[in-house]
Amino acid sequence: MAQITLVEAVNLALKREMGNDPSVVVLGQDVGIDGGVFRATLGLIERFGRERVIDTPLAEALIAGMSIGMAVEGLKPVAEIQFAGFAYTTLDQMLNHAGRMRHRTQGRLSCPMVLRTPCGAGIHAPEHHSESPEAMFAQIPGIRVVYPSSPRRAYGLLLAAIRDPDPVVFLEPTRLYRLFKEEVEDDGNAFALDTCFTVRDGTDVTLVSWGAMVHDTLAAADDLIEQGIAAEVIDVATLKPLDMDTILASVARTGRCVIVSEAARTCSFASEIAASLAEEGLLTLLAPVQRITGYDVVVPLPRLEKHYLPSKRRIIGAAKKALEFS
Amino acid sequence: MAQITLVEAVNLALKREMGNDPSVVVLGQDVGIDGGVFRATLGLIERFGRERVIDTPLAEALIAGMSIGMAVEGLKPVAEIQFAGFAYTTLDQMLNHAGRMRHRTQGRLSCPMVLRTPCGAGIHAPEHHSESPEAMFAQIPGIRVVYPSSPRRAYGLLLAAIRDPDPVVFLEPTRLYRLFKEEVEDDGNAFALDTCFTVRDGTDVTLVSWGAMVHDTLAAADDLIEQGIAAEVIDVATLKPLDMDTILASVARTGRCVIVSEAARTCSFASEIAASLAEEGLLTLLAPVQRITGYDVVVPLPRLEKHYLPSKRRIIGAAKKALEFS
Amino acid sequence: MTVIARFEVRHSQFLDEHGEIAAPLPEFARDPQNLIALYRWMVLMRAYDAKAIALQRTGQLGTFASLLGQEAVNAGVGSAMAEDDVFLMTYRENGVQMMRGVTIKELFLYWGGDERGSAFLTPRRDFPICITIAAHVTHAVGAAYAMKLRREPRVAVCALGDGATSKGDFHEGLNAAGAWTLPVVFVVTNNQWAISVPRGTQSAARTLAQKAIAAGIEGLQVDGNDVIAVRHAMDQALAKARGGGGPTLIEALTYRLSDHTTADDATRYRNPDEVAEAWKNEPLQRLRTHLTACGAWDKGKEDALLKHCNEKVQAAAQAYLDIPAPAPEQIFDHLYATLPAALQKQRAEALGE
Amino acid sequence: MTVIARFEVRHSQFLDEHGEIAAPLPEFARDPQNLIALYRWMVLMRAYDAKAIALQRTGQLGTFASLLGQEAVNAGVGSAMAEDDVFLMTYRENGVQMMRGVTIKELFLYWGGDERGSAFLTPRRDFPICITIAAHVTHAVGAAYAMKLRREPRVAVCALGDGATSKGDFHEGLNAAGAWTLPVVFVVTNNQWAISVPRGTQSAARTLAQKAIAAGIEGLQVDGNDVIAVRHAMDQALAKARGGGGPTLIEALTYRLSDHTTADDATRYRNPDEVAEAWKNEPLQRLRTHLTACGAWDKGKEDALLKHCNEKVQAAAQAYLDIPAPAPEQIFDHLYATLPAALQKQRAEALGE
Ligand SMILES: Cc1ncc(C[n+]2csc(CCOP(=O)(O)OP(=O)(O)O)c2C)c(N)n1
Ligand SMILES: Cc1ncc(C[n+]2csc(CCOP(=O)(O)OP(=O)(O)O)c2C)c(N)n1
Ligand SMILES: [Mg+2]
Ligand SMILES: [Mg+2]
Repeated sequence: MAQITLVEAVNLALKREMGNDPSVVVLGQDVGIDGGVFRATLGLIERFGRERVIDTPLAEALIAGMSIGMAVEGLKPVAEIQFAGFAYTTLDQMLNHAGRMRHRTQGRLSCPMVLRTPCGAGIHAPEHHSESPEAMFAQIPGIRVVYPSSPRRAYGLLLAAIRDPDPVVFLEPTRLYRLFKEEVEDDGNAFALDTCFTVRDGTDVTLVSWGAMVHDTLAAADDLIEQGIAAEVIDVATLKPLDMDTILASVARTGRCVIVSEAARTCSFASEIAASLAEEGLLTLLAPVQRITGYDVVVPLPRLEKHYLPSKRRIIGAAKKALEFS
Repeated sequence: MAQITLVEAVNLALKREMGNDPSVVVLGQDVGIDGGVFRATLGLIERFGRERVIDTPLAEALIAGMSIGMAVEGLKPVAEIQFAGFAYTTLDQMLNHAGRMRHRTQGRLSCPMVLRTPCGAGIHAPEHHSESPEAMFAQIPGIRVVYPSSPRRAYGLLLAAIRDPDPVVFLEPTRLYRLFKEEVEDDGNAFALDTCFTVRDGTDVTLVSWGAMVHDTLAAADDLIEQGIAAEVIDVATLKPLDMDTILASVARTGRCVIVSEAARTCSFASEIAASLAEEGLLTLLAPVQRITGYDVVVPLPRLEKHYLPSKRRIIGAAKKALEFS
Repeated sequence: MTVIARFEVRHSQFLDEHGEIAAPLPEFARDPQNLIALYRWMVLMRAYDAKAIALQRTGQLGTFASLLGQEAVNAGVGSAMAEDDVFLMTYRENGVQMMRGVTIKELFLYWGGDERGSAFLTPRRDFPICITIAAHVTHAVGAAYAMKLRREPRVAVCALGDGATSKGDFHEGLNAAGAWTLPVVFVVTNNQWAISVPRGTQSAARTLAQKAIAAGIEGLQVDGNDVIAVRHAMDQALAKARGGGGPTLIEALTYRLSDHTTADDATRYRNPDEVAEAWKNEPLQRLRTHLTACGAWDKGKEDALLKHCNEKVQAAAQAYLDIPAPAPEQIFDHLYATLPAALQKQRAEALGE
Repeated sequence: MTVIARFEVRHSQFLDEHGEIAAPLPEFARDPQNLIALYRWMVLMRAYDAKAIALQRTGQLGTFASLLGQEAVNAGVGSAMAEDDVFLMTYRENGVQMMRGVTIKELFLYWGGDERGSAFLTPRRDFPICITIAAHVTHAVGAAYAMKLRREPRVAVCALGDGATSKGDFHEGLNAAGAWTLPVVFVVTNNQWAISVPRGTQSAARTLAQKAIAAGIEGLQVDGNDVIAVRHAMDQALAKARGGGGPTLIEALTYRLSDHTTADDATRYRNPDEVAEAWKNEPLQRLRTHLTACGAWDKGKEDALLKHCNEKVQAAAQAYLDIPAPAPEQIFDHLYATLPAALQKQRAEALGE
């Protein structure tokens, strides 16, 4: 077992599955000899050749659309969109075609593809390189949205995504790509695609998060415990379909919930969870739900991005506020 | 004062504002001699000429992108996307450019454009012609989203949208285009772009809706009153920025809220409102919030669409259920 | 200024609009029986089209897009393709679909607003009708990539309209097909109109065939009302693709004799003289003239064929009308391979209604 | 088969890579003073570029995209445009921006991750740098439409890369510009690479100039390391556009001598021999050779110029570093003309932090 980073775990899962299954192909901009701008596809072209590791022309709608064509024709394409800010041009294909192929043909055809893209702010990147588009994808019927926050989860969930018979959007937190290492066994075991991870147990308040913010949330939980507050932390990870049961069960115990996400607030995935709580968990809530999210502004350029990202302080403040109600 | 339909009201506002302001231009597919597939732009080309009423090539990203270019250069483009199902390819331009132009240049440039598109199911249209994409647009910082549900509101809100100095996405419910007429005075008066309309007063439960579903909601309220239940009905109409105050004030009085929308549920605008209630209105809620929405499925082809659209029965059921709590 | 590249666009026609031979016929067209086979399909398409419009006008079908006038393009494409090639189409290629094995009943189901109309098993791997213009061009590229990767002698054939050539996906797909020398044939059915927008408003390009030059691939124009020209160009393009020679773009010049769809009224924007002129050029008459001149066709055969086609279409219509409505919960079917728990709840909600 | 259309792509060069005159010089280039003015800009661009990279390497600037090797394209475009034309650019046209009045301090601000870097007032109507590849091609079409509608003798100039020509927006914009005969000039800076993807992988088209044929507009190729060729082609294209003659696409052949950005390491994917070869062809040397041969330039002038440019860039860097950080609440500024109530709450939330 090796200690590896999240981006290495992505790479490991890709290698594993390309080795297992000759129908898996990888495509995108610079995924070949360059190994991807984040090196997620490093070494693949040497091992699996130019035909299965495909540098595409600079065209994201093409990347999504041809993945659909490949998937319908029996391949299992894993497409990389270089940054999430360039993924909006794939929405049309994902929504109007990928998510519909199976239903539209009543099961005659299907679309087992994965669309991977690095997401999120906090790496001092230029404009359009810090986006969090999970809610746009999560709106699409017929697809799955996955967003791991650790090397192990990245490995197990990416294997699951590639093996899944339906289209999966796989979001990778750039801020965590190299932030820390974890032991990941290359055992080929896939995780379930519809179960949240409870990453810390607690009884006082439920903190729900996904992607890079899981780490700030865990850090907040560390601080809170020192102040005598035991926070339960849930990493949603598989956003769509959403495992609301795990969240509801936790909130039933704690009575309090703070949802932490860096995406702008309006119609975000944080809103979705808060809405489900208002609908299904209201009677167990002892305090208002709080969304600690990015503001409804353009993700700022590097100089101000830290003022946009939810801070540990905001998370702690929200948890404490939740506990003021009784 | 004339009795006119919603689509005629759109047409009236376009005529009015093109007459008022020579910088207003209309562009889109078939908006010229054909007058638009729904006839929203009827008669404009005859009155204002081919240079201001522009039949574009078949390219939606172009329509959005060139509108941005026009707006920055001082025109006020009002673009039509033929059906909302073809508007997903405009998201990239609206999010990465329209919504950012002013902020990105710190006020040096701006983007006063309107993107109009017919929305919603219920007219037995082919695939992709019945979409409800309001939440995708509502996620975008820097833009406004407006969705009228009556001829009068369509007229006043469209005038406001065209005059607004920032980009506005203007969604028009096809199901209501010709469903009923209303007296609309062509007085050139614009409505405010950030105030919900309380279209029916009531004390027992708050029903919140927008677009075509406002009418089913009103019909449900009619039935409810016969059963002794007084529902307050709010037409959100200006979705983004959202006037949550009006909704919160109503729910503070009724203690109960049902949100009715035909869009698929996950990360929908219904979720946004429910989330805000969970956050800001929890202490006034006497019953769980309910989202009566489309299911998280592909909008069905005509033969099954009625099973997808929230029915009056479902709305009534939800209102009654809300009242069972005490 | 040095000239560093030169390009030409060629046009091909074998039967002119009077049914006269304009160029030496290709091999297959020298046997009238082959042409009669094509003609029979074209007549069936027209009968189908008329029936579909009749059903729509009487409220028994949803919005329908007629292929009137485009029978030669359909027959040329449909007859040239091999069974295990893959077809990616718009709403105006029902003729090709029929020839590939989709039943007329299934086509009516589709236009009747029933998903089961795209559930046809023959041709097993053909894509469903693509309504969002040009999106399927990129699907064709992906499908062709898969074929090439697996070293299969198969071809993806992608049909689209003149309007579709203005769209970004068209360009992205064409360019990629060229870059990878993929086995794909793009058929641009230039019927002169995209709803109310005439071909000249769509682009300043003199021909649509020349769009291929941007992608570095071969482009040519054919008389799309001459089934021999369409079929011949398809034969060559398919052979080239199968042999590893890469993509071809074929612009087939024809005319949309009908309204855009049954929801459209073309008299609002189109000169009736232009339509009358176009009728003189329609594809069935010209082929019939030629076959008659060859002595291979006569009034008796024509009448029998019309009767046969009408009966066939009528029977299909009846079979369509007899199919029970789909169950409401079908809206949840096949959305995922296995319905996720979250959706099972919603399905129960819907059934509870 | 009849040939129905023919096209040619031409290439132009005035100064070859040895600084020798390859074709009779256009009028403006016969006066060495004009060329010296261009040369001075090119040297300033190179000094700026070196400073930006130094700032980035020392943690004082964000990711930076170098224009090393592309100075001639920048100078040719920047010098040809009129003040009230509009420029729409990528991240690799900082040279044009300088020539149009954007200060070096503002450019550093931009790359320093500060929105105020796009708030420049001169040139008032130029668009901000477009990072999403090719999206600005459609903006250029809209801007040009506005100019044409108002009968202004202005032109929109849109610069993009070789990689950008694969994108749908490029095609949609180009086609529309042709359809409406708009006053717009597209400059495709073909620097042979799109990050790690070489030009040949991007498209099977022999030239990128021929992409214009698909749109029915004029396309030509110039030696992009020959500032005279770039400037001359721009002069002609701008005059044509101003005169109502419509759009032109200019492919400028050059080479990206640097890494893609400071976040990239081109040695991973690019042969050093190719880069060494390209250095022989770089644009400053060739112009200097020519000017020296004309007797208009010498070592003394060169040294003085280098000193001047370095000082200028140094002063700008200092001015940039001295600017106080923006206030946190700036993230809410100018999002809308007037901040909506809903956002005022969020702003208060942020300030409360
Ligand atoms: C992306 C997209 N935009 C708009 C439409 C609406 N629409 C349907 S058909 C059509 C015209 C298509 O013209 P063309 O490609 O020439 O095909 P034809 O209808 O002539 O066969 C339009 C604009 C659509 N279906 N998809
Ligand atoms: C739509 C989009 N996709 C991907 C990227 C990431 N990216 C930035 S630059 C670049 C390559 C651009 O190549 P080219 O157009 O040749 O311009 P150059 O960098 O050579 O100047 C890519 C893929 C982007 N900025 N926008
Ligand atoms: Mg057409
Ligand atoms: Mg390049």
